Amino acid sequence: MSSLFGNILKGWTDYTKGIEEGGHHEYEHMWGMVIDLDKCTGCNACSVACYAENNIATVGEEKYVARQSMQWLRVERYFDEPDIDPGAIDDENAMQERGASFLPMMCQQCNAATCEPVCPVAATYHTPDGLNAQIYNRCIGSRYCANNCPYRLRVFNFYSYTDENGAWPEPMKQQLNPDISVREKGVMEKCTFCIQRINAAKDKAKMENRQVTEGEVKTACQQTCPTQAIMFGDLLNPESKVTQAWVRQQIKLGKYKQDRENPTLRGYRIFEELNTDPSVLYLERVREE
Amino acid sequence: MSEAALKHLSETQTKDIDENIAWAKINRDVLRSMENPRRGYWIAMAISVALFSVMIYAEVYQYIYGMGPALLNTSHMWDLYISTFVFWIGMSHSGTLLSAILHLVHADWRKPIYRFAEAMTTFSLMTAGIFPVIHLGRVWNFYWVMPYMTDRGIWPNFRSPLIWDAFAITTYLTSSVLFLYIGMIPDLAICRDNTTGWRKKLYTWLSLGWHGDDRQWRNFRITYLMIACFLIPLAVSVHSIVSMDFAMAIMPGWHVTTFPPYFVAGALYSGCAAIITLFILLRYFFKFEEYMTFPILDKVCKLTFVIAMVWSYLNLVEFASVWYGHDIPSKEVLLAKAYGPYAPFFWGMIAFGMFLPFALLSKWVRRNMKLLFVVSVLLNVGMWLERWMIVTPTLSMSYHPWGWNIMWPGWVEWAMVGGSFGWFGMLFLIFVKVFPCVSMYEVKEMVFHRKRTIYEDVDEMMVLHKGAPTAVEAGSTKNGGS
Amino acid sequence: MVVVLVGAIIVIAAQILDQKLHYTSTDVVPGPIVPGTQYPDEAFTGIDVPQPIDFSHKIHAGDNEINCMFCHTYARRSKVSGIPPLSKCMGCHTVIATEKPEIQKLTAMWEKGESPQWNKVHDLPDFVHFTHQRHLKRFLFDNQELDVSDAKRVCSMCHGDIAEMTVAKKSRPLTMGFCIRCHEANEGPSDCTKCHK
Amino acid sequence: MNQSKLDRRQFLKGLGLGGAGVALAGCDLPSYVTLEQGEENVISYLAPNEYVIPGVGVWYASTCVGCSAGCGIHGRVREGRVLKLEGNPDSGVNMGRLCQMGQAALQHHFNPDRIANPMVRKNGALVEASWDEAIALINEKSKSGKAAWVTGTISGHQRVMAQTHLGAIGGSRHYAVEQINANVWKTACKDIINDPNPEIHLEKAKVIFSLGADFLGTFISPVHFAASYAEFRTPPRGTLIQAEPAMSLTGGNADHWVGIKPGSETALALGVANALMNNHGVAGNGISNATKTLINKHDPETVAGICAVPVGRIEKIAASLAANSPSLVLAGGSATGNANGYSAAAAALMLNQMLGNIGTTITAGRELAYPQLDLVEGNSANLKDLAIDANEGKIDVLFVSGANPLFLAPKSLKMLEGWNKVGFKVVLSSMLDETAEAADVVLPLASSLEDWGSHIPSYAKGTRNLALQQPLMEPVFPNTRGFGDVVLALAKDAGAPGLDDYDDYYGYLRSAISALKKTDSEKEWNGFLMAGQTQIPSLGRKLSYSDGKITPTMNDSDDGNLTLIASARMGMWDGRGANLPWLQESPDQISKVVWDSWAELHPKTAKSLGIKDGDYINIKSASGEVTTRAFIYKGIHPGAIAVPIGRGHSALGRYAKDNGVNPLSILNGASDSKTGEIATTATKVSVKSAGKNKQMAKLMEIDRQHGRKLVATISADKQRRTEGGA
Repeated sequence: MSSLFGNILKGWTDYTKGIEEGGHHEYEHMWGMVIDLDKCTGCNACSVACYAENNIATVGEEKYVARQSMQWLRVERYFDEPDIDPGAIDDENAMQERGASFLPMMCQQCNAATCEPVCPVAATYHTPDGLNAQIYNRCIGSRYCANNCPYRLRVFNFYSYTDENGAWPEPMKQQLNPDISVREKGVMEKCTFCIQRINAAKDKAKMENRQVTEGEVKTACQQTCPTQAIMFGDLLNPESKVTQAWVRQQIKLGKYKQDRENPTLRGYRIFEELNTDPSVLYLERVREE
Repeated sequence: MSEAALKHLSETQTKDIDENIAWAKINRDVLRSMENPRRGYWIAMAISVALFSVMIYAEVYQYIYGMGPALLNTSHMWDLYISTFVFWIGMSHSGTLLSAILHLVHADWRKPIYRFAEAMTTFSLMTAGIFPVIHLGRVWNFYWVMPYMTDRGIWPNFRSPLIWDAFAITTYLTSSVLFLYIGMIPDLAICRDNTTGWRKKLYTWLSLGWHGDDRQWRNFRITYLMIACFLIPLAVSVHSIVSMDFAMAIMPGWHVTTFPPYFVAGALYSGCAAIITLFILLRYFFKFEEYMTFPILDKVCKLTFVIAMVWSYLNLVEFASVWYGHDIPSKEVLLAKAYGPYAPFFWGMIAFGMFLPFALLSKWVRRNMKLLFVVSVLLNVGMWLERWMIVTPTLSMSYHPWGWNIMWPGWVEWAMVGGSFGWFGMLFLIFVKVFPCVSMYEVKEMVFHRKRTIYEDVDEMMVLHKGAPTAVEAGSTKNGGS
Repeated sequence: MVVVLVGAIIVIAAQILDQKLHYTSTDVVPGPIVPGTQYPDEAFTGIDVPQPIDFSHKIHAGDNEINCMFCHTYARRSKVSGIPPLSKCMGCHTVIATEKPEIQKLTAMWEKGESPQWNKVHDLPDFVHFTHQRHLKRFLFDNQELDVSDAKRVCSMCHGDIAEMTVAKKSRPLTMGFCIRCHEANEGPSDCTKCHK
Repeated sequence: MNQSKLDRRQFLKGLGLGGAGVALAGCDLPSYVTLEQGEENVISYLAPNEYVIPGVGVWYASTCVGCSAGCGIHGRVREGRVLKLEGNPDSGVNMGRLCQMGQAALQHHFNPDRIANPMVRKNGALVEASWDEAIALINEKSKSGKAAWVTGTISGHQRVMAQTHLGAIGGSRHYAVEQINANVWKTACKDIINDPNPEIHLEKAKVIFSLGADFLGTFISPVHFAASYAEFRTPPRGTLIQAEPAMSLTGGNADHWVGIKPGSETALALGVANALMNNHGVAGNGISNATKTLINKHDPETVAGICAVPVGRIEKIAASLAANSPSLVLAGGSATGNANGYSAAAAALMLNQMLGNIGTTITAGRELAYPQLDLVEGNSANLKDLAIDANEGKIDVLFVSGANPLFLAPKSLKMLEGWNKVGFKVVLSSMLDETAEAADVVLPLASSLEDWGSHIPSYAKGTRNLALQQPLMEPVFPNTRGFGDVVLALAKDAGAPGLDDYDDYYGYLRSAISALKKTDSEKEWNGFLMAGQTQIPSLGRKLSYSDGKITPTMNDSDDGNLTLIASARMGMWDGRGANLPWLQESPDQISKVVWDSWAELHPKTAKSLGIKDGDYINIKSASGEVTTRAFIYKGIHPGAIAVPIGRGHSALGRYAKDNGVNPLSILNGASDSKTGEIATTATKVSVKSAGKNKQMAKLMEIDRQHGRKLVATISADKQRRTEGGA
C-alpha cells in the first residue's frame, strides 16, 4: 500500500527534490523519446502502426468531423509562420515556397503531468518507470485529465466501438492485440509508449536475471518509422541513444527553462514553459534559407 | 391582485411588515398556501415533470450510447454539464446568505423570505449534485470517488479538485438540509397542530415532539445559531472549491487567482437574483403581499446590486490581470471571448451581469413587479452565461492550436440543462405544498419585535393583540394560537 | 435528512457491493506450503464448470503425482499456463487406460483431428494481464527451499488443492484484493500497469 | 517451419479464438461479470511445434504486396492469429521499416467484406457457387476464344504461373495494369542511360532537384527512398528542391518548393540547364548539339514565362545545383503525367549528365539472371491497350487478378463497353471490387498473409533478391484459395506441361526455388523462409548516355479552365487502400483530410470562382464530372486543381463504397506521346461552386502554429555550425 500511495501522491516538490539529489532514484527506468523533426516526412506510418498495435478504434467520418477521433499519435502539419515567410501569407497570388512542417504528437509522458493530480480516482498516475499511465478499468470518465492536458493528447471513448457495427466487425476482431485491453465507452485512453512492449521486455529481462538493454524495447511508431526519426530508450541508462541525445542537446529534466551552454542547439520540448516536464525531446526542423 | 391594488400597494407599503398583523392571520395565510393546489400549480408541475422526463430519457440514451451524442469532443470534454453544475452550485448560495449571514447580523427583514431561499439552496444543491455524476463516462462507477474501504486497497486521488467537490457538496448539502429542517421545526409543529390525515402523521414525525417550552426554545436557538455559524465558512469554501476545478487547472482562462472570490460573488449574485424571481412568484401566487413586502424586496434588490458590483469588479480585475499580464494564451482566450464565435454570449453575460443590475437602482423598477421579474430572470440568464463562458471558450482555445474548436452542445446536453430546471422546479413545487414556505414563527417574532419598538410596554401590546398568548407559547398552541 | 440517508446508503451500499464483488478479505498467513512467503488464505466456492471430457486432476496430479508443469508446460515460459496439446494426452493414452469411456472420447477426437473445447475455470477479466512465468520464477525457481517437483505447492497458492479435485473448480476468489494482499505481503510490484494495460 | 507443410498448417490452427473474443469484453462491465467461470472457452492445440507457446508471439517473415516495392515484413503470430506487421530488418528494400499501407495490410486480411465463396453469374447476377462448379465453368469457357490476362505488377513465380496458364489456354495478351507507376522515368532511363532501373543514391546527393517525383510517397520504392532520404538529411544536410504544380508528400518536405504550371517541367529543366551552362560554366559533356541549341533557346526569362516561376528562383536552383556536387535530378509523378512526360524525364537525365551525376548518384542497377521471374511492371498504357483491344473484339476470355481496370480506366477509354464485349470474364480477387462485380466468375483469393508467393522487388540496391511470401495463419475465410493454387489448378486443367508433379502451389514454389538455388535441403529452405528472401544471381549493367528526345513545347490552350491533377497519394494508392479503415482514417499527409476526397485549390483561384474552404465544387471535364469539397491552400499552382486518386469506389466493401470521388474517371484520353501512359495532369476542367458548405473531416482545421513553439525551425547554416559536418 505504501508504495501505491507513493506513486499516487508523489508531488512536484518530491519530484524536483529527486532531481536535485541527483536523479530519479526511485525510478526503475525513465522512458524517453527523441523525435527528429528534420527527418520526419509526415508519412503517417507511425500513426497507422499505433492503430495496429494498440487496438485503437476507427470512428468513421461522422465522428471524425465531430472531433471524436481516437488516434493516440497524430501527425500534425503546419505551413510557414508569418514571421518566417511574410510574403507567403499576405500575397494572395503567392504559392508556398517551402514544404510544410510535420509534427508527430503522442502523449508527452510529462513528469509533472497536469493530468495526473486532477483525476478523481487516480486512474492516471506516474509509474516507477517514469511513465504517465492510464488504467482503463479504474477510469470513471470524468475527463478532467483531458481538459487539463495542454497538448490535447488524451482521447475519450465517446461511443462503444466493440459491437458488430463498431470498429471491428468480424473477423477484424481477430486482429486485436490480446496484450492490451480493448477500451469500452466512457474510458479515457492515450499513448502509453507501448507499455505492453516495455513490460514484456522487462519480464523477459527478469526471467533472465538481467537489466533491460538498450534497444530491447521499441515502440510501434519507432519501429515502423521509414526515416527512423523516432528514438526511444531509457533516460536513466547513460549509454542509451536517447540519453546521449538529451545530453548532446543539453536538455535537462525537471526544468522549465533550459540553461544551455549552446543556445543554438536543436533540442526543445513542447510547452516546456508550462513546467510539465515532458519526456519527449523534439529536434528542430532545419530550413535552408 | 388587481393592477390598481398592486399599484396602490407599491406606493403605500413602506414598512417591512405590518406590525399589526394578527398571529393567527399569519398561521392562516401560510397554512393556506399549503392547501390543495390549483390549476396553475398542476401546469407548472406538469412542465417540470416533462422537462425532467426528457432529462431521464437523455440520461438513459447517454448511458446506452456513451457521451458521443452530447457532441462533446476531444477539445470540449465538459461544456454544459459542468457549467450548469457551477450555475446550480451558485444558486445554492442564496439560502445561506439570507438565512445564515443575515441571521448573524440581526437583519430581521430576512425572516419572511429565508425559508424558501433555504429550500432553494437545498434543491439547487440536489440539482447541482446530479451533474458531476451524469457527466461521467462510466456513470455506474460514480461511487469510486467516495473514500470507502475497498477490498482492492485503492483510494480516490485526494489531490483532485473533483474529490474536493464531492466532499464539499455532500457536506454542504447535509448542513443545508439540517439548517433548513431545524429552522422549520417550530413551524412543523404548527402544521402538525392544524392538519389531519397523512400530513399530520408526517408533521408529527418531523416536528420531533416540539411543544415550544423554554428549554426547547433555548436549545433550538443555540443549535440554529451554531449551524448558521458553521454554514457561512462552509458556503464560502464550497464555491471556492468549485472554482478550484478551474483554478487548479493549467488551462488559460481557468488558471486565475481571483477565481475563488469571483465564484463566491457570482454565486451570491445568482442566488439573490433567483430569490427575487421566486419572491415575486410566491408573492403573486400565494398572495403573500403582507409578508413579502415591497420594502423587503427593495432591500433584496439593493443587496443584489451591491453583490453585482462586487462581481463586476472581480470580473474587471480578472480581465485587467490577463490584459496586463504576459500570458499570451490567456490573452487570446479573453480576446476570443470578446470577438470569437462565443462573443454574443460573452457580451450577453456582460450586459445582463454587469449593466442590467443598474436597473435595480431605480425605485420604479424595484416596485414594478413584472419588470423586476424579467430583470431577475435575465440576471440569472447572465449568470448562467457567465458559467458557460468560463468553461467553453477556454476549452475551445487552449494551449495547443490543434485543439482549437468551436462546439455547440448537442440535444442530450440541452436536455440535461432543461431537465435540471425541471427537477429543481419539481422539488420546489412539492416543497411549497408540503412545507410552509414562509417561516411562521419567525414572522411572528418579527411582528413582535417591531411592535415592541412602538409600544414600550409589553403588556399594552399584548392587550392590543386581543388576548394573544405570550411569546413563550408561540408555535405550539392550536388554531390561531401563536 | 433524506440526503444524509442517501449519502450513507451510497457509501454503505458501495461497501456491500464491493464486499460482494470482491469477496471477504482476510489477513495473509505465512505459507508453510511455499516457504518464505505469505499468502492470503481465502476460500471461495466456485461453480461446477462442465467440460467436454471429465478430466480428473486427482488421478493425474494426485494419485500419480504428475507434475503440474508436465502438462501445463507453458506456465514457465508464457503468460498463460495453457491447456496441454492433444498430442500430449495421447502420448500416454494410446496405451494407458484406453478402455475408459472418457479416454475413448479423447481418442475419437484425436483421430478426427479436432481438439476439445475446454471451458475456462480460472478466468480473469480481460483487463487483467496476469503472467504465470513471473510468478513461477519468483515462488518456485528462485526459491531455495523448493525444487521443481514442488510446483504443486506454488500452484495451489492461487488454484487451491487441484490435486484433490476431479474437474477443476475455482477455490480462491482471484479478485484484485486477493492479488493485492499477496503482492503486499511478498513485496510484489505495486505498479498498476503491471497487470492493467 | 521445420516440418512439412501439413504440420505447418497444423500449428497455425489456433488455440481457439479465446484471445480476441476476450479482449472485447473490455473493461465496460463491473468485475463480477468478468470474473466468470466457464463462460469462455479455450481450444487446445493438436500437436504444436516446440516453439509455439500460447501467449507468446512468434514472428514469421514474409513480403508485403501493398505495392510493387516488395518490402520484407515480419508478422507477429499469436494463438494462430497474425496481430501485427513490422518491417523485416534483413530486407534490403525497407531495412525493418514499413509504410502505412504495409501496416494496414492486416485490415485487408481481416476485412469483413472479403469474398468468402466463389461466385458465378447466373441470370445476370452473381451467385455463390462451389469451387468445382466455378472451375468447371472456367475450363469449359477458357478455350473458347482469344484469352488474355490482366494483372497488376506481377513478378516471381506468380508471373511464371500466370503466363504458363495463358500459354496453355492459347492466349498471348498479358496486360499489366498499374495506375501509379514510374513507367515514363524507367522508359527514359532505358532509352537514355541504358538501364531501366538504375540505382538512385539519395544519400550521396547534396542537392536533390525533383521534378514532381514523389519518392517519399509514391515513386518506385517509397520506404527505401525514405530511408535514403533520412541519410540525406543527416549533417551535412542535403537540400531538396521540388518542382511540381501541386504539393506531394515529397514536396511537403522540400526546402524549396517551386509551384509551376502543370506540364511545364521540361521547360523548367531546360531553363535550369541554360542557367547552368551560361552562368555557372557547366560544360555539358555528352550532350548533343541539338539539345544544346534547345537549351540555349530556353533562357531563364523565357522559361519563367512558360512555367510561371520567377527568374530568380530558376537561377537559385541552378546555383544550388552548380555549387553542390554530387546532386541528383529526378522526374516522376506530375512531371511525367502529361503528354510531354517523357521529355521531362529525358530533361532530368540530361541535367544529371550535365552535372556529372550519372555514375555517382545514379549508378547502374543489376539485371536478373532469370528474366522470366522479373517484374512485369504494370502501367496505364496497358490499361488503354486493354480498353482498345477489348473494344475491338480481340479478347474473348479475360482473367483478371490484382488489378481493377473498371475503376482505374477513365470514362473516355470506354473500358466498360469493351469489358462487356468480352465473352467470359474471370476475376480472381479477395475483395468484390468494381471489376469483380462485373465478372462472370469470381474466385475468392486468400489474402497476402495467407498465401505463398515469390516477388522481385521493383527496386533494389546491390544484390537482387527474391522476396518470399508465406502464409502467416490459416485462411480467415476457409473457402478461399491462394492465387498460385488457383492458377496452377487452372493451368493443369488446361493441360500445361510439367505441372503434374505439383499438388499445390507450395510444392511448385518450393521445388522451383530449390532448383533456382540448386539446393534441396530442408534447412536451407527454412533459412530462406526465415529470412523472407533469398539472393538470386544477377548481372551488372553498364550506364551510358545518349540524349533523349526532348520536346519542350506545350500546346496549352489557355482557355481559362483549370488543369486537373489526379494526384497519387500514399495511403489510398490507386484505390486499393480505400477499403481499409486505418488508411481511411489516416489523414492525408498534406491536406489532413480523412474519409473523403477533396479538391485542392489555390486561394486566388478559389476567390475568383467564389469558392470557400469546404464548399462543394463541381469539377467538369469533357468526359464527365465529379463533385467534392474544396481544400484551399497555397501549395498548388493557381491554374491547377488537384483531386486525389483512390476514393470514389462504387464497390469494394463497406468502407470504400460511395466514399469520395474518383478523378481518374473524368480524365480525357490524353497520354504520354512516347510511352502511352495515361496523362493524369493534362485534363482541362471547369470548376464551379455547388454550394452547401459542410464541415470536412480533417485532422486539423488550423494551418499555422499561432505563435506556439510546436515545430521550431533552425536554419541549415546554424545547424551546420552547431552540429558540424558529421
